Amino acid sequence: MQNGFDVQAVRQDFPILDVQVHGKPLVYLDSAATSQKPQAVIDSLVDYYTRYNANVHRGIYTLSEQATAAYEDARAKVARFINAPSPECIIFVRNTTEAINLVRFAWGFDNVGANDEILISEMEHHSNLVPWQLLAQDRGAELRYLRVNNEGRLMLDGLDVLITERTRLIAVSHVSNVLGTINPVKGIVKRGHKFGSLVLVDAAQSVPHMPVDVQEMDCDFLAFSGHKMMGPTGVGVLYAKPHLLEAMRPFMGGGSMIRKVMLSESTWADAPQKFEAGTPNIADVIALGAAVDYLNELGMDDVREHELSLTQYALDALREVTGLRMFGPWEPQTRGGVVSFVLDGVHPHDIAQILDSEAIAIRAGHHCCQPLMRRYNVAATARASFYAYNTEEEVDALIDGIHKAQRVFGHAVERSL
Amino acid sequence: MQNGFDVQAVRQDFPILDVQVHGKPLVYLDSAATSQKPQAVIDSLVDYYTRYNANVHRGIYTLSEQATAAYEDARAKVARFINAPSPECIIFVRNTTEAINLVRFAWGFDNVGANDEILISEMEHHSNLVPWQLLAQDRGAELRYLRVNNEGRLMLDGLDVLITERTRLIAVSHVSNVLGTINPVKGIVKRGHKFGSLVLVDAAQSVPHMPVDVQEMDCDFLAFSGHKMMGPTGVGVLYAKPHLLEAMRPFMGGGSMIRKVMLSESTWADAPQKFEAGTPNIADVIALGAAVDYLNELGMDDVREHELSLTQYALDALREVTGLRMFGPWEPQTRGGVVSFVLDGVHPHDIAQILDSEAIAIRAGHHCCQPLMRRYNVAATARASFYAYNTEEEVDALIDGIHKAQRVFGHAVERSL
Amino acid sequence: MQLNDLYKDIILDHYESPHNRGRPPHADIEAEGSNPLCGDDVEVYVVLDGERLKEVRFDGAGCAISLAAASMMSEVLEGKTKDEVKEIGDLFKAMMHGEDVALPEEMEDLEALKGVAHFPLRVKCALLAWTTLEHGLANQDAGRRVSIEVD
Amino acid sequence: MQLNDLYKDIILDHYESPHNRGRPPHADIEAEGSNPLCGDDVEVYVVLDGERLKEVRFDGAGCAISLAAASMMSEVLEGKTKDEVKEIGDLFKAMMHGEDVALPEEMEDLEALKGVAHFPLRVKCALLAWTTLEHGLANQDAGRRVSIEVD
Ligand SMILES: Cc1ncc(COP(=O)(O)O)c(C=O)c1O
Ligand SMILES: Cc1ncc(COP(=O)(O)O)c(C=O)c1O
Repeated sequence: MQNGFDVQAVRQDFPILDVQVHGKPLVYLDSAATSQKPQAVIDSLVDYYTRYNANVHRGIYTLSEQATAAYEDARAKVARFINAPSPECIIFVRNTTEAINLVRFAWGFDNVGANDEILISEMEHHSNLVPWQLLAQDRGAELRYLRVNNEGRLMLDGLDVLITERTRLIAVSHVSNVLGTINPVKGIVKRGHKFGSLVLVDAAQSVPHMPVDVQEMDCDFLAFSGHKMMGPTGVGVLYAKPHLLEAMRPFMGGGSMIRKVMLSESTWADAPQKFEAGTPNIADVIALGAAVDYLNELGMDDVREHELSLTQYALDALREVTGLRMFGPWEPQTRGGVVSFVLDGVHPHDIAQILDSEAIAIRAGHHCCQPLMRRYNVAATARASFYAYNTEEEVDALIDGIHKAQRVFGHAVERSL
Repeated sequence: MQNGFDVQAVRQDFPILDVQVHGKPLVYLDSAATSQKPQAVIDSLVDYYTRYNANVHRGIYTLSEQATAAYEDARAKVARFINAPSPECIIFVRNTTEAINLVRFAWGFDNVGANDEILISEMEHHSNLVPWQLLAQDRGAELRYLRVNNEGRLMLDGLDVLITERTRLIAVSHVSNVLGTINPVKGIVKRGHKFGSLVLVDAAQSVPHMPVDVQEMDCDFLAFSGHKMMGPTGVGVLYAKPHLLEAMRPFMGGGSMIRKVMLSESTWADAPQKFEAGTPNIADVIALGAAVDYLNELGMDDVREHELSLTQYALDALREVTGLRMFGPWEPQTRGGVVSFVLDGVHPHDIAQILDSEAIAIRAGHHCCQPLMRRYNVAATARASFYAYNTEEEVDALIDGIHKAQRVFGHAVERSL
Repeated sequence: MQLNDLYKDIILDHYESPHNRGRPPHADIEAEGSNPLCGDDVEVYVVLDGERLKEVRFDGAGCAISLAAASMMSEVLEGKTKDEVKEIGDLFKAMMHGEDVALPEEMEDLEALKGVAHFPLRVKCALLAWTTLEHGLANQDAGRRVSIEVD
Repeated sequence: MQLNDLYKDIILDHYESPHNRGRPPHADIEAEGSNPLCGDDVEVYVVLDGERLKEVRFDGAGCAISLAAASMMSEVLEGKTKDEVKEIGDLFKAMMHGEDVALPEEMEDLEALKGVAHFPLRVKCALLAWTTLEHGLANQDAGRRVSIEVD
């Protein structure tokens, strides 16, 4: 519709959007938790299991060669999608969480020591917070926090005092899954590098929604999840610069990641195999490749444009709702399509429950960001998030649903106003 | 056919068995690497992605409730399948390899110290060897090996000297993926416990093929892969006794595994969530539940019976092949349906290549068991492995293929005889 | 499942105008319960008269279900003996797990929460105050405020 | 892809009756290469005459492709200068990666391995001896046997 992007045509590609909930058409506004999947991705899975399912790598027969070729082809697709210098710097893991933990174990243990510092932000998802807390505890290092201002932006002035010669790693999200804020990661990378620190970018909420170029960003590590970018559950990606992968110790030990195993010691295969122990999630990796193809067909610039206009539309409407408090920046250009809010007199869980009765799926809770909740002094928020298949009509439904929640809790709302 | 088990009916359930390779019908004899999938498992994936795909746990809307219920239902099915005392002792991971590495990190670091001992066998898959080698190196512990005799059986007499008061863990495979040997794990568990050692059983090759009862076996940990038991790639299982899970530190940090996250420290959810950080592989876990349903319908006793008779048939035929050396026991009752061999004058890779030209898929190589290869003084073996959908006709095709390989390498074979 | 099954008027009433809310000047039992995953927090205060719960009060923050359940609980338990409290609590838990239980007549308010059993994710909201009270009673001898985390 | 493309008679002949197999009494270059994942092992020995490879011999264990490739290599390189060896090696590698190359006439035996390019998993078998020799030449000054692992 808007920007020459035909959202109705896109919707045709997503069979789940025909589902009825309580007899009403599904309005899915929880893509930040997990996205829906186009038919092409589902077909890819079926095709794999019905035509060429076999274990990959070193099977000298046709099915295994086909599976291996498709698996490695998906790696090349993912590499191109984020403009990685080569497929070898793409490691397939389960999800963003595992990607970050891989860095914690395979890089962190050798590179973060006593009194070293790790810098993260207050808006990090638990998956980009707890691993560093644990690493800091294990290594006697210090975990430092970059604070967030009232508008939902990183207080970058703080960087000057927070980054020191002892900073080994800065781990920061590209787009916040609560505030929607797009963080200026390129600048943070530059400042980190000046102090000799590496920088990990949690791109779980950016890679699915906007063009991302790791070489331009110059980050050292980048993590994201396939299931949030129209791919299947069970596959995530770690990108790392090649020389880092080469120097890192392995993470899990087992089949495929070895070169030579002797009784008392072993040598390792080169990356990416070094970090992919055991039988990988072959079908889902290949289907992630199909998701990347699909996103490329939509065009990531257009996806971003569509979400931008939808977010603008939603913010305009939410601004009019009495008693609604929105978290994060009001300018759509500086944020992704994730909108968190609370309502006076109606608890977020009750909002989500009432919206569900209208077949509208949003999330309520701490969104794996308890420290950020504490920062804003709320126990939970309601959160709607958009993707390429969402429409302005669905935003209208959301607003109607919010009004309904306020009606159900009429007295409570009045009392609290 | 045999034993009232209708293998032709079973084959109808596996769409891939209709595939043609080089214009010939596929003969898939590599199920030990990964199994094929019945239509019910494929349908489960499609059903999930087209009807109720949503992130699990704490999403207060219908799709998320459905996904959560199906996800936890799969956990309960898997628990019943191996007779675990409760669903809470089932942890979903990617594969056997991750299950074993989880024990290495979450149990091993706190429970294996300097001069402690870990006992494994010479027939272990790299996935049940490299993690312990790495743990031993990290902790200054000693890795000991139980040897294998010429017939392919563990030399259990050695246990008396190998297990000591310092043994913290015995890690042993239930069924060897090269020799087929079924190891007497129940007895090993008993002897390990007498010395206060825990016992981990690598059940990657047993759970798919025979009834397994963890309470009867009394093992402390048990690991297996969904993709080898008709389930999708990307999901594996760790079973552990509840009190162990409770005492263990978490493995990966991130979403879902926490209770409360503060800036400087966190508390953990109870098992199984404590060990399932981040968005799980929802679709594949649910499909693994469908695979368990399917296997239950076949009946694990019947599956075992069918493979037993097929293995007997194969061994009888292989015994007649001149210049063929088989590894592992000759009595089918004491082994699974995995048959490894070498041929005089024809390298295993060349055997596999020639069999592929007949659409027969077998594996050739070290099968992730380099130390075992060295034990038998071979660089590689050829391996055929059977499952519920294989037939005697396919075994005949294998034997014909072996003869063809010998014909192609006619002179070489003669020379070496 | 109808929304009305969950948000019955009586529940909304308790949420909007809770009974027995606030900390009493003195309490024999002080317990706080939290569900960090929801962000819900509830405090339960009991003034004892021997075996009897002379007064039950609560405070905290949470969703409609958890606060209404706390309010109702405080009402129905006032004046009950500890044994009776245990009995009623077991009945209530059974009801929340979908069992068909017969509540004593004077407790029919609690019936209003029956619909919660159809919303598995909200059951823990309804149980938060009860679990907290139970924990307080079990640790009566602690001589201080006790706390419990549930999820 | 036909099986005959891979197992041409000439390859089987080299496998069954390898040329230049065995360790010479003296060698200027000794290199061993292994592919631990295949289990293939090859040793390459070179007797030099200035810049020229006077004699090339090999030994080892492996599949038909890797041993035939070693045997053929030893033949075609005999008497060549190091520069020529590099040139031929590059041509051979290009051929293994599916490029259409024109081999010098006296090397047409090598053409027999062209079909290997269609079997990606076997390419490394065909390259093992060549990689090992290359490594040996590069480390000529080491004054001892050198070894390399490839996969
Ligand atoms: C005995 C045994 N253990 C462990 C594994 C590793 O399984 P996965 O690759 O699924 O982690 C396998 C399969 O390859 C196996 O056969
Ligand atoms: C910013 C951010 N980081 C990390 C994650 C964790 O992703 P996953 O659960 O796929 O590991 C998420 C999604 O929940 C996220 O939004």
